[in-house]
Amino acid sequence: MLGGAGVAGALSACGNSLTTADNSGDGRRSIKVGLVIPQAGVYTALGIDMKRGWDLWLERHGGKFGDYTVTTVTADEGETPQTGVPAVQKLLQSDQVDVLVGIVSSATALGVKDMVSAAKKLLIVSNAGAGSITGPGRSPYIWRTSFTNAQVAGAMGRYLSTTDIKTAYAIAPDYAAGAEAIEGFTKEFTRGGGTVVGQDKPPFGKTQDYQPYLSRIQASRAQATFCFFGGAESVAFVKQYAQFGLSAKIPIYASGFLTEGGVLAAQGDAALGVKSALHYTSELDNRANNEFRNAYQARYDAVPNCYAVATWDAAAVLHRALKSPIALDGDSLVTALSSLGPIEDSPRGAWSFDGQSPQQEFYLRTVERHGSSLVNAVTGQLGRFGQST
Amino acid sequence: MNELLRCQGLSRTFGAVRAVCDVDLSVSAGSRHALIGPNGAGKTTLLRLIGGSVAATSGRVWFGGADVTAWSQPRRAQAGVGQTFQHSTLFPTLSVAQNVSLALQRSRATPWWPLPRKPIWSAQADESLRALGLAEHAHRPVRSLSYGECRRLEVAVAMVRRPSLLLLDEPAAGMSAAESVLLTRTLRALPMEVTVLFVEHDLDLVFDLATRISVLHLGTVLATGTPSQIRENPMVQQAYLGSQAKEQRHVARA
Amino acid sequence: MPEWVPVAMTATINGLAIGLLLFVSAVGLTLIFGMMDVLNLAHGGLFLIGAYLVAESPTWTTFAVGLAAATTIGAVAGGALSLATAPLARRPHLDQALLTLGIALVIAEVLSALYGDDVRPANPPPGLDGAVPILGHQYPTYRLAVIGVGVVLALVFYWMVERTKLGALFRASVADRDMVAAIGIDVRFVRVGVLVVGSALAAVAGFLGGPIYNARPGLDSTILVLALVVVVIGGLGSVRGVLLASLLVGQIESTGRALLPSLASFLLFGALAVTIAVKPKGLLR
Amino acid sequence: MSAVPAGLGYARVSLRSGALAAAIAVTLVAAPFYLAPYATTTLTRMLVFGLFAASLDLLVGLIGLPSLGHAAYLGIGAYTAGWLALHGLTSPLALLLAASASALAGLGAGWISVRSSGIFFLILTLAIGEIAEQIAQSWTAVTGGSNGLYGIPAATVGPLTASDVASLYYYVLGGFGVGMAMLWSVSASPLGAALRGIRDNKTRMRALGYESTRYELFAFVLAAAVAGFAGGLLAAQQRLVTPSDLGFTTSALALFAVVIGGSGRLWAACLGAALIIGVRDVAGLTVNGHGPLLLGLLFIAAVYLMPHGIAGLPRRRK
Repeated sequence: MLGGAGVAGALSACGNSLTTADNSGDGRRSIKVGLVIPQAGVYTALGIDMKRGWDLWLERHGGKFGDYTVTTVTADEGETPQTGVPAVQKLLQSDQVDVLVGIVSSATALGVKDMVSAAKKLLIVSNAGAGSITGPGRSPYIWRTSFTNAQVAGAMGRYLSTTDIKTAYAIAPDYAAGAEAIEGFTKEFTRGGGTVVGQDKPPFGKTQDYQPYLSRIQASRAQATFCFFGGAESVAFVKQYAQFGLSAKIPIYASGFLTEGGVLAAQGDAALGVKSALHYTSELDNRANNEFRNAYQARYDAVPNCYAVATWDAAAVLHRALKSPIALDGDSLVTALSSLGPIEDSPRGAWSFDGQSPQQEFYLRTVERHGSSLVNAVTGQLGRFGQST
Repeated sequence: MNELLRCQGLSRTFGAVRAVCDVDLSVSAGSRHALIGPNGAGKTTLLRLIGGSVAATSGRVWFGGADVTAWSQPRRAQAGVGQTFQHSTLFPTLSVAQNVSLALQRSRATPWWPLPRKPIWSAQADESLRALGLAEHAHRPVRSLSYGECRRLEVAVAMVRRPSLLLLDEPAAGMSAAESVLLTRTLRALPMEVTVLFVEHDLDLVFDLATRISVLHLGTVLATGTPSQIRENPMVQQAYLGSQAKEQRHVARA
Repeated sequence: MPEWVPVAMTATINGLAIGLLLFVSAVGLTLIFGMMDVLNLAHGGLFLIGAYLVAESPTWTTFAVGLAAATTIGAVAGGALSLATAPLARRPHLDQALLTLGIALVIAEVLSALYGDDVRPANPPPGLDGAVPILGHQYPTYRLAVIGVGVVLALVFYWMVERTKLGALFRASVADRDMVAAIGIDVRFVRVGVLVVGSALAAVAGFLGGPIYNARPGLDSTILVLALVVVVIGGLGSVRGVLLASLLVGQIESTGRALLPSLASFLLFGALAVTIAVKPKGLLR
Repeated sequence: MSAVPAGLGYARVSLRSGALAAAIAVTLVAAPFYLAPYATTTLTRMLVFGLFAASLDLLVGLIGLPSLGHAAYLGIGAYTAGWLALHGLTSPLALLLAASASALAGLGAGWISVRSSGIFFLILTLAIGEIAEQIAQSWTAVTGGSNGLYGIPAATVGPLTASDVASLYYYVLGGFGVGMAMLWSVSASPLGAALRGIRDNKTRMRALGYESTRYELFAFVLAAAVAGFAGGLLAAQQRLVTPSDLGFTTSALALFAVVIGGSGRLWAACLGAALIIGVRDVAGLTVNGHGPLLLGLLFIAAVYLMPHGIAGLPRRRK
């Protein structure tokens, strides 16, 4: 670490980089990508999925974006911005990467905004779902290939309001993403004539036992429960929902993260029949996804999920942006991204950037047993939703 | 005769044990008042009740005309109650002078001053150290002092702020005969503005120094009077000065 | 019957289950602290080991084997902890806290290497995996069983600490360790014994809690904080205090959340702050 | 006033430690000239966390009260400074207001907590810290909720802006110097002497007329104020404040930085903090998520190999 870029590097703004130029002198071009994913803490499982999506894309495409040979530097995002921000800082200042990809925590994604803007580097967020990352006041250098929290919840709200269900109980953890989800759901559900008869926000990361809330849901006599949970909380919620006999009385309609990825196997039969909305499921039957799923299963002996797809697609859009050689500074890359048009060959189906975040098709998924494993079977199409809808 | 301290119906129980029980005590200003009695008579507890480090279960304490029963120990100390403890509580890593200075510092207007400044010292401090034969040891860290020197320093620290009431808990315990004489001389030389209430097993010292004596037994005051009155009180003789007394003296001198 | 009545009723019963589980988790911590002033921050790690030992769909055989394994591993870990902390006996509490926190981080890392970073589900053994109706609300049988086991363990512990010679020795050590040593009793034996029993209990609590909480990374610190709260509210080294505090915290986490959901985040630590502000040495001290 | 006797003097600064301090100061001031940018950034973070840990050492080392909720004051200071910067106040005045806000919070929390001690103090401060974090999570209008305050403008000193790596480093170094000077002053002051007395023998100090609880409260408030000052620097350094800044992990890391450093020595607390940040932010980022394992091993090794912390190492070598 000592020596490094020396006085000049330290005293100039942190945008200093020697690799931004078109390094075509010897005919070989390269790009250095910083992959920021959680490798420790509660989001580790997501980090693994994201890295798999990234690695798999590169493996299947010769490790190149266009003519650019890709070097990936991974840094541990950890659980909070306390580790996430230094990780981004290290990639920018020490590794001098050209592009950043990843980030699970919205707080981290929002927190590095100024740093990324000052460095004029492109950041492709491949998970974090806070609307404001790509909403008003956004940085032109921060794009997203995943979703927004309100988008996913809104898709479910709009669908539910078209069914016979007129009353719902909304529950999500007490933090920003939970609030965005409840808000997004409520907006669409009430617009379609539904009523949210009650809502709860259990303490985030500090709730192991949902019994008090389950009793309240039952007492509310709502026709359905809308919920937004992820990771360990989704397992606890779904299992306890079944244990307390609610799954037979009040069906769950959720943001798809509830049953996405490794948590579904952990929920087991308790998850059967849970309906959720998401922009992806491994069961999508299109050519791109069939190829993707087979490759993923062959490589990792696991079923792919939306976290892997978003990072896969981050690689895919970078590849498209670099089809023809350009400079690797943020401005050039942003210009290239702006003119991409629809991405037709994504495992999630065709999608495009609405502003700097995806406009994409949403699917109604129902947990079913296929053979020995549980899957999110496609049981409906919910239409296209963009950043702002 | 001007009364400085007065205890009325003072009691303290620890669980089921009644350490001090319904004690009435009056200490007049300028007196050298001794508390004597066998072990477990409640002498130390009574001193602590007066000093404020132990709260009374019932009863009242007046000091200088004010009811101080509800006052905290530091407040009583600020009002002029100085005290020493049976077991030395000096700061071993600090020097003799620093131990004294810490006591003096509290008399400043801003003892809590959070910025460095010149440490406080006073003529009274010099005098106290000199009187107790500690002047030439001022620079020594307390942990290098002998037991007797520590005992003397205890008294010096308690005296340095010229308290109006000085509570001494067995000040001569563990002192050599010469040190004990020095202590007696120092205490006798104290001006009459300083009243001394002390617990002591060394009866020679007690009868040498005390102008008044109270005898405690099982937490109650058996008798109070001048040394000669106490010497002649048959009840006291029976309870305390009899066969036990010789034993006690032996222990104290050992 | 107004709607909040069954809500409050089931929450109260549930609070009892959670509280008793918490008692089993925390009693070891208070024994260890009371006995030898060791603040054992690895306690949560032992709980998590126990939770990982519950099979996803246990039979009664695998359940019994798992329970025996949890007890054994916990006891062995306790013995190891007593060896590790022995050289620190005369050092400040914070050194022991630092050491046991280091051990806790290592345990978490080893568990994550063994079991991965996903949630590992655990279910009750057959016969206890159903639910019984209470006032129109279904209540899981397993949690009722936990109440039973918790009550039995609480009674056994109360009897052991208050009525047996070993318990008397323990209480004497809490009151004045040097005195016990001075009258010729080998405190080391009591010390090792308490760490072994306390750690085994933590693993057993984790095992019993597995089907409720599911094993996952991070559960160790969650449980540790809850157990610390219970121990402190109860007053250190007091079995009765820990029982009382566990039941109280169980109700706060259950009934409190059911009736005051908007304050849920503040209830636990608010209650703790109020308790210590009013009774600086815990409820029963 | 009579002549002060020998043995009453302050600890005099020896030539050797004076020279050492000067060498360290020069090394720190010159750092951006020989360090790579990310190393400078890490050092900046170490300075902030070091000042924070040293402020905690005022409690742990000076009055023997181990707080597990000290990050609350770091966070309150950081939120105050961050909020002020977002509303246009980017000058060092924001640091003072941050310190004041934390001091005020410390007054309330200290009033409740200094009456307890030992593990009760530990857990009570933990509870207050958790409540503070929860408020930061919930009071979205001011704190931005779990996403925190972001987009905080760079700190300014007159016409200068602390926006790039080096200028930010100097801004933080200046604040670090001021904060450490404040802590050192307290430690070397009559208050410091009284606090050490209370730590070692409360009964005696009370007998001398020192209202121990008030002194402890005063120290608590001062420690909170310096932590808040460090929080102001944190806001300037991260340009972001989130609830995790006042969470349990931050508090615990600071407490263990003090222990690893060797409590009672302000500089040692800084070294302990630097070691922890180094392990977490330099080594931890590149070991595929085994950062916590590294920290755990560091803690275990520190307990056995450095029984008196980093501060005890030179002593042992003699």
